[in-house]
Amino acid sequence: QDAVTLQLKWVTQAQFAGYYVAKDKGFYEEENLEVTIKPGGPDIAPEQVIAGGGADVITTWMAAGLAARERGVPLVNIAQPFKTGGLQLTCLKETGVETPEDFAGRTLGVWFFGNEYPFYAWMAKLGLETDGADDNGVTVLKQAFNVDPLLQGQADCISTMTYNEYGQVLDAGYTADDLVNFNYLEQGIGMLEDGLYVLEDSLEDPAFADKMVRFVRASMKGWKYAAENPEEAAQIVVDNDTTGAQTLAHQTYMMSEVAKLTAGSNGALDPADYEQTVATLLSAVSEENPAITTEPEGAWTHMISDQALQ
Amino acid sequence: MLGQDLPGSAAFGVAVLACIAMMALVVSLVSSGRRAGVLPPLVLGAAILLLWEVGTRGFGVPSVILPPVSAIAVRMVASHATLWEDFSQTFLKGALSGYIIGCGAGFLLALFSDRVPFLQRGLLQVGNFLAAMPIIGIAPILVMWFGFDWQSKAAVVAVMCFFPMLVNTVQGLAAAGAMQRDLMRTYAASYGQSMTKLRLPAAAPFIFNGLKICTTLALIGAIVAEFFGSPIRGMGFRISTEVGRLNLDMVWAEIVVAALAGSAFYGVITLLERAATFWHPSQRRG
Amino acid sequence: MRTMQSVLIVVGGIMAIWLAAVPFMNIKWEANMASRAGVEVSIPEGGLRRASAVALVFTNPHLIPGTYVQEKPRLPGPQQVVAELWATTAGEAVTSNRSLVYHAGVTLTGTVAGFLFGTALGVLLAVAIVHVRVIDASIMPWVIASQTIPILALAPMIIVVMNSVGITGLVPKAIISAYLSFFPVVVGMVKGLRSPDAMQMDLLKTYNASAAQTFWKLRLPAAAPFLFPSLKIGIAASLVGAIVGELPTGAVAGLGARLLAGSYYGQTVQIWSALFGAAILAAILVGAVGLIQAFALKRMGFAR
Amino acid sequence: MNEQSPSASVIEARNLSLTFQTSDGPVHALKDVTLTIGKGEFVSFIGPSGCGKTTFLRVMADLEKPTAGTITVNGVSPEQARRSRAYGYVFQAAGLYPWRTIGGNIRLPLEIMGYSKAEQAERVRRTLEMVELSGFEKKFPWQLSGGMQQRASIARALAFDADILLMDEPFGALDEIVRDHLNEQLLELWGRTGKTIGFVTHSIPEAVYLSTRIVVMSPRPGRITDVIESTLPRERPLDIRDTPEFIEIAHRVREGLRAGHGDDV
Amino acid sequence: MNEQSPSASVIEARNLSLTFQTSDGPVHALKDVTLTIGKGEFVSFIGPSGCGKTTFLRVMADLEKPTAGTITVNGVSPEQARRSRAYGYVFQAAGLYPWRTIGGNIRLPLEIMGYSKAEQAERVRRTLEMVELSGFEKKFPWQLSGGMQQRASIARALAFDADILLMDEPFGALDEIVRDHLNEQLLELWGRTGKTIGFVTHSIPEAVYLSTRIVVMSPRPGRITDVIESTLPRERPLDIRDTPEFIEIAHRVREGLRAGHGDDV
Ligand SMILES: Nc1ncnc2c1ncn2[C@@H]1O[C@H](COP(=O)(O)OP(=O)(O)OP(=O)(O)O)[C@@H](O)[C@H]1O
Ligand SMILES: Nc1ncnc2c1ncn2[C@@H]1O[C@H](COP(=O)(O)OP(=O)(O)OP(=O)(O)O)[C@@H](O)[C@H]1O
Ligand SMILES: Cc1ncc(C[n+]2csc(CCO)c2C)c(N)n1
Ligand SMILES: [Mg+2]
Ligand SMILES: [Mg+2]
Repeated sequence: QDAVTLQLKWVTQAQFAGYYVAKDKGFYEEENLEVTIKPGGPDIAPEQVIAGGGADVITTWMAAGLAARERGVPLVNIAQPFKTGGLQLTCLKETGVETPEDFAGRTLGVWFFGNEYPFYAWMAKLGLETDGADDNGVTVLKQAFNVDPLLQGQADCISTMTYNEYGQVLDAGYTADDLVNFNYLEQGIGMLEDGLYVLEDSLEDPAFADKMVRFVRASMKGWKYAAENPEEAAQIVVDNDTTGAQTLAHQTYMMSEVAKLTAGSNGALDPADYEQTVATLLSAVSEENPAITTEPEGAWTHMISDQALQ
Repeated sequence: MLGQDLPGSAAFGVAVLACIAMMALVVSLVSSGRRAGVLPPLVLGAAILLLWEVGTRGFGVPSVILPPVSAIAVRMVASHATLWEDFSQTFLKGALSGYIIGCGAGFLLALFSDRVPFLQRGLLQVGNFLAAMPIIGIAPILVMWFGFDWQSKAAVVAVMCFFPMLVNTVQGLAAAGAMQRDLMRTYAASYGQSMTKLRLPAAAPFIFNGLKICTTLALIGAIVAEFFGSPIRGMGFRISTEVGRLNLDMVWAEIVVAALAGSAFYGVITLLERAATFWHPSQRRG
Repeated sequence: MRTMQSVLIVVGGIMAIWLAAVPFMNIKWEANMASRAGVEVSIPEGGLRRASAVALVFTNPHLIPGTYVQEKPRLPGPQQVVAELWATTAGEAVTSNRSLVYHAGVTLTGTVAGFLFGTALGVLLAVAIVHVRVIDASIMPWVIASQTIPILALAPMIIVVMNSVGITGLVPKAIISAYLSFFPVVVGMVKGLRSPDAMQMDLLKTYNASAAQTFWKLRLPAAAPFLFPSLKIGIAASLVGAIVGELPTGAVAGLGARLLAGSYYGQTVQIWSALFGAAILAAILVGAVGLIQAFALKRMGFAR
Repeated sequence: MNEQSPSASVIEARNLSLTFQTSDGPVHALKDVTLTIGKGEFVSFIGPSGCGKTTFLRVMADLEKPTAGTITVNGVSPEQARRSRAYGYVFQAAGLYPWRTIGGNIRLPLEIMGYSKAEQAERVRRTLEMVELSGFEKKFPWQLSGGMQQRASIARALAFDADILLMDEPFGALDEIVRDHLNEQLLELWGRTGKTIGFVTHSIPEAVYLSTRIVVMSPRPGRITDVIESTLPRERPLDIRDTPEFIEIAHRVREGLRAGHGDDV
Repeated sequence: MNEQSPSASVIEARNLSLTFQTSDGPVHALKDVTLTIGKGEFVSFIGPSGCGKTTFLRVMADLEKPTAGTITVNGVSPEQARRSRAYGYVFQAAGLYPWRTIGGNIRLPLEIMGYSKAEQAERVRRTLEMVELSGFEKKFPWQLSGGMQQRASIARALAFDADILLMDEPFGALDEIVRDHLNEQLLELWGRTGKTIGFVTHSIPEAVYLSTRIVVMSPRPGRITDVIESTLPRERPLDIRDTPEFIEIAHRVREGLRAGHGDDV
C-alpha cells in the first residue's frame, strides 16, 4: 500500500466529510492507499506544513494557496471538490446594516490567518478603509473561533460559513429574519474554497502522480457517498473526532450545507472559476495585504483529475 | 547528497569552526581569571546567529519554515513602524497596565490578609492552588468579558500576575526573623511602624522575586490573549496572522522585539531590585 | 484543622461572589431572548445594548432564575460547571473521548514527559553551570532571555516544524513543556548547588575530597531543599506548556483541545470544566511533588 | 546616687512555669521559679545551655507568656510594662537590620518612640561613642566584625532611656580584652543611671564581677538552684578579680553550677 | 610516650604574609609571621578578634594561600600535606551537614578516605564515646544543643588518624563546666596519641591550661607579638589553674594581649 498524508485546513468536521468517508468506507484501501488524515487547527497553516514536508497533499482556500505560491511554496491545485464557497458576512438586522453601503463606521469581525484575502478584496472594491471606523472606513476585529462577538454585541457583523458558524447563530436563538447575510459569491468577490493542492515538483515523479490520481478518485467517491448519505457521513465524522466535542446534530446540519457547496463539482477545477478568483484578487488588490501581485502561472493542473475521473 | 549540498555544508563547516574559535577565545578569557563581563554571552549569541544564518542559507531551509537572520533584520528595519505600533498595543497598553494592576492587587491583598491572619491561611492555600492553575486557559473567557481591545489583554495579565505576587508577598511578610520581630515588640512598635520599618524591607527580596516572575508572565499573557480575538494590531495578532500568510520573517521580527522587550523589562526590575535590596547577601559582591 | 476551616471560608466566599455575579453577567442575553419570546421585559431607553446590567437585574427579577441555566452563558453558574464535570468524568467511560478523565490523561502524559525532560535538562545545565566557569559566564544570560521569548506564541510553529520532520504527538508537546519547566529548575538548582557555605566546602577540602565526592556528599544534598520548590513551579509550568501545545493542533486530544473545542463552539460550560479539570490536575501534580518532597526531606533530616 | 530601697521591687516572679508544647512532647523550660529583683539591682543568670535563662528573660520582656504562676514588672503585667517601653533588650545574637546602617539601627527605637530628629542624632552619637564605634555610623552591619555588630546592638538598647535593661549574653562573641572594657563601661553606666539590669552569661568571672546577685539555674526542668549575693563593693576596679573575696564567690558559683549539672556531662 | 625531638618540626612558617584584596582596599590579615611548631607540641593562638588567628590556621591547612613568605607542613607544602590528609580541622562553628545524622557526619571523612564499612562503624562508635555522645548517633544535628553539636564536630576531626589537629575556637559555644570537661579530654587524647595540635581560643585560662606554647597575636596587620613557653608539667589536673605558676603565666599572656591591643579598645 502507498502512504498518503493529507493535511486539513481545520478541525475534524463535516467540511471534510468526503475524506473521512473515503477512509472509513475503504475507498482508499480499494485504491491501494493508506491515507493519514491530519486535522488542522487555528494556528496550523497547511501551506507551511506541506512546505516542510509534513504532508503530501493539503486542502486550502485558493487565495491562500496562490499567496503561498508567490511566497515560494509552489502549490498546484490538482482537484476542486468545492464548486462554490460558503463564506459570508452575517449582520444583526437590529444594528441597521442592510446593504454594503451601511458598512462605513461599523465594526466587522474577520478571520485572519490567510482567510482574510476575500474580505480585503471586497473592502477594496467597496472603497472602504480598514483602519478605523469613520465615514469612509470600518473597524476590523480579528475574530476568534466562535460567534460570540455578534451575540455579545461586540461587532455589528461577523464572518460565518454557511455550514458552520451561521448555524451556530441560529442555534443561539436568532432566526433568519433577525439576520442579514452577505454572501461573497453574490457580491462578486467569491473565491474558490477547499481545493486539493500538492507541491509542483512532486508531480514530476510519476509514482507520486499516480498516487494522487488514485487519491483524488477515492476522495471524490467519498464526497459522492457523503452527499448521498448525509446522516451516515455525519456519524463517521463524529466518530473520527478525537476531542469528543462535536455533536451529531451539528455535523448533520453541516453535512447538508456542505453538500450544497460540493454539488456542482465532479472534482475537476473549472478554469473559469480559477480565472474569476485570480481576477478578483488582482483587480481589488489591498495595498497592505496583497495576496498576489502578478498573474500566477501553472497554479493548477488537470493532469490528475483527468486521469482520476475518466 | 554530498555533491548537492557541498557549498552549504562547506559554509556550515567554516561557520562551525569560526564558532569554535570564538568560544575558545572566551574560554581562554574566562580561565585567565579576568572578569570577562558581558563578552562571553555576546560571543555565544553571535555564534548562534552565525550558525543560524549559514545553516538556513547553506542547507536551503525554506524561508516559510525558518528564515535566515539577515532576512529578519531586513524586515525589522523595513517594518519598524508596524513593529512599534504592535509593541505599544501589546506591551505598553496590555502587558504593562495588566502588570501594574495584577501586581498591585496581589500586593494589597497580601497586606490586607496580613491583618486578618485567619483569612490568610485559607487565602494562601487557595492562592497556591490557583497559582499552579494554567491561567492561560482563561484568555478566551476574559476576551469574551472585556472585549477585543487591550483591556482584555490587561485582564489576562493581571490575573496571571496576581497569584505569584500574592504568594510571594505573603511569604515575604513572614520572612522577618523571630528575633527581629521580638525587637519591635520590645519597642512596643505599632503595626504600621513594624510594617514599614521591619517587615516590608525584609519582604523586599521576595516581592522583587514576584515582580520578576511576573515580567515574563506579562508578555506571554498579553501575546497569547491576542490569539483569542484582537483588533488588527498587536504582537500576538501579528504573529498569528503572519504565520498564516507565511511571512515568517515578520513573525521572527516580532519575536525578537518580544525577547528584547522582555529582557529589558526583566533588566529594569533587576536593577530596581539591586538598588532596593543592596543589603541582601545575594546582592553583595566582593 | 484551622487551616481547613479558613480554606473553606475562602472557597465559600469565592463561591458566593461567583453565584452573585451570574445574573449580572448573563442578564442581557436572558432579556434579549425573553423579549423575542414575547415575555414581558422592562428594557430601559436606548435599547438592550446600552442598558446597564445592574439596572436590568433589578427591574427584571423574574429573569434571574433563567440566568443560571443558559446554554451558552457568559458566566456559567457553579452548579453548571459541577454538573458538566460530573457528566464528563463519572458519566463517561474513561476510555471514551468524551471523558474528561481521558483528556486529562492525554495532557498528563505530555506534562510528565516534558517535566522529566525539562528537569533532567535543568539539572544537567545547573551542574554544568556550577562546575564550568565558561558555561556559567556565557549561558546564564541566555537562559534568562530564553524565558522572555513568548514560547507560547512560538508553540504552533514548533509543532508544525516538528511535524514536518515527522515528529508528532507527544514529543512536540513535551518539548514545549520542557522548555517552560527547565528554567525554574535551573535557577533553583544553581542556587541549591551553590548553597553550601565556604566552611562546608573547606571541610571537604581538608579531607582532600574529589570533585565527584564534593558533588555527591555536599552539593547535591544541600541542593535538595531548593530543588523541590522549583520542581513544583516547574511541573505547573509544564502543564501550561502541554495545554498550550494542544491548542494549535486543536483537533486531537487533551485538556487544551477541549478548551479549544469549547471555545470554537462557544460552549462556555465546557471551557470552564476543562479549566477546572486543568486546575485539579495541577493541584494533584503539585501535591504529588509535595509528597515526594516531604518524604525525601524527612529522610534527609531537613524536616523539623 | 543609686538609692536602692528593698520595697521598690522591679521584677516579681512567683511560681513561674513555662512549658513548650513541641511535637516530641512538652519541654519544661521553666518550673516553679520565684524571684524578686529590686530597683537598681544587677542580677546575673548563669547555668548550662538550655536551662531556661533566655526563656526567663523573655518572660520578663513579655516575649513569652508563662503557662503558670505570676510575674509583675514595675508592679504591672509584663505586657503593660512593654507597652510603656519600660526596658531595653539585648538579644543573644546581634540581630541588626541589614538594610539599615549602624547609625540607622541605633536610630530605629528612637524613630519608633518619636524622638525629635536632633535628639536622635545626638543620642546616636553619644551611644556610638560609649561602645567605641564612632566613625562606623554610616557602615552597614555586614561590613563590621562580629564583635563590632554585638556592640552596635548594645548601643541600640542603650539609646533610649529605659529603667530596665535585659541583656542575653551580650558579650559572648567578644575577646577578653574588649569584654573587660565593656564590662567596665557597663558598670559605669549602671552606677551612673541606676538602671535595673538582668544579665545572662556563661562566664563565671563576668557574672561575679558585674552582679549584685547571681542566680544559678539548672535544666530539665529549668529552675533556680542557687542565689548568691555578692559581697563585693559597688566600686569595682578590674583587678578586684584577683582578690580572695572574688575568687571565693566565683568558687561558690562554680560549685552551684556543678551541682546543677548532675549527670549531664 | 610523647617523644618530642626538636629537629622534627611539623610546621615551619617564615616571613609569612597574607593580604586580602577587598573592594575597600587591601586587608593585611597576616604580616611577616615566623613560627616553628615541633612534633607533639600543643600551641595555642590567642589575640583580639580579627588579628588573623583563623587565617593563620587556614594557611597551615592550605585553605588560604599566603601572599608572601614560605610555609611547610611535615616538610612539604601545605597543599601536599592536605592531599596526604595530614591533619584534622575543627572549624570555629560546628558546621555539621544538616542532612546527615550525627553518626553520618562523623562517618563523612571516613567514607571519603575509603575506610571499610566495619572500620567506619567502629571508629564512629569510638569517637562518639570519646566526646560522650554515645546514643546520639541516629539524631540529626538540629535535635542537639549547640554544645553537643560542637562536640560532634570535634569527634568528626578525630575519627581518622591525622598527626596534626588544627582547632579553631572549638569550645567557644560551651558553658564552663562542659568546657572544663572537654579540656581534660583533649589533654588526655594529646598525651595518649602524641598529635601536634594548633588551637585557637579567646580564653586565657584555657590557653594556659592546655598549651606547651602560647602565641599572642595583634591585629592590623596581624602579627605575632609574643610567644610564651609554658613551664607547667605535661600532667595537668584541673586545679593546676589555682597555682601561682598558672596565674603568673596567665598574667603574662594578659599583658601581652593588652600591649598588642593598642588603641584598638
Ligand atoms: N520556642 C521553643 N519551642 C520549644 N522549645 C523551646 C523553645 N524555646 C526554647 N525551648 C527549649 O526550652 C529550654 C530552655 O531554652 P532557653 O533558650 O531558655 O535556654 P538558655 O538557658 O538560654 O540556653 P543557652 O545558654 O544555650 O542560650 C531548652 O530546652 C529549649 O530547647
Ligand atoms: N575572605 C576574606 N576577605 C577579606 N578579608 C578577610 C577575609 N577573611 C578574613 N579577613 C580579614 O582578615 C582579618 C583576620 O581575620 P581572621 O578571621 O583570621 O581573624 P581571627 O583572628 O580569626 O578573628 P576572630 O577571633 O574574630 O575569629 C580580619 O580583619 C578579617 O576582616
Ligand atoms: C482563528 C480562525 N481562523 C480562521 C478561521 C476560518 N476557518 C478555518 S476553516 C473554516 C471553515 C469553517 O469552519 C474557517 C471559516 C476560523 N474559524 N478561526
Ligand atoms: Mg539563651
Ligand atoms: Mg577566627
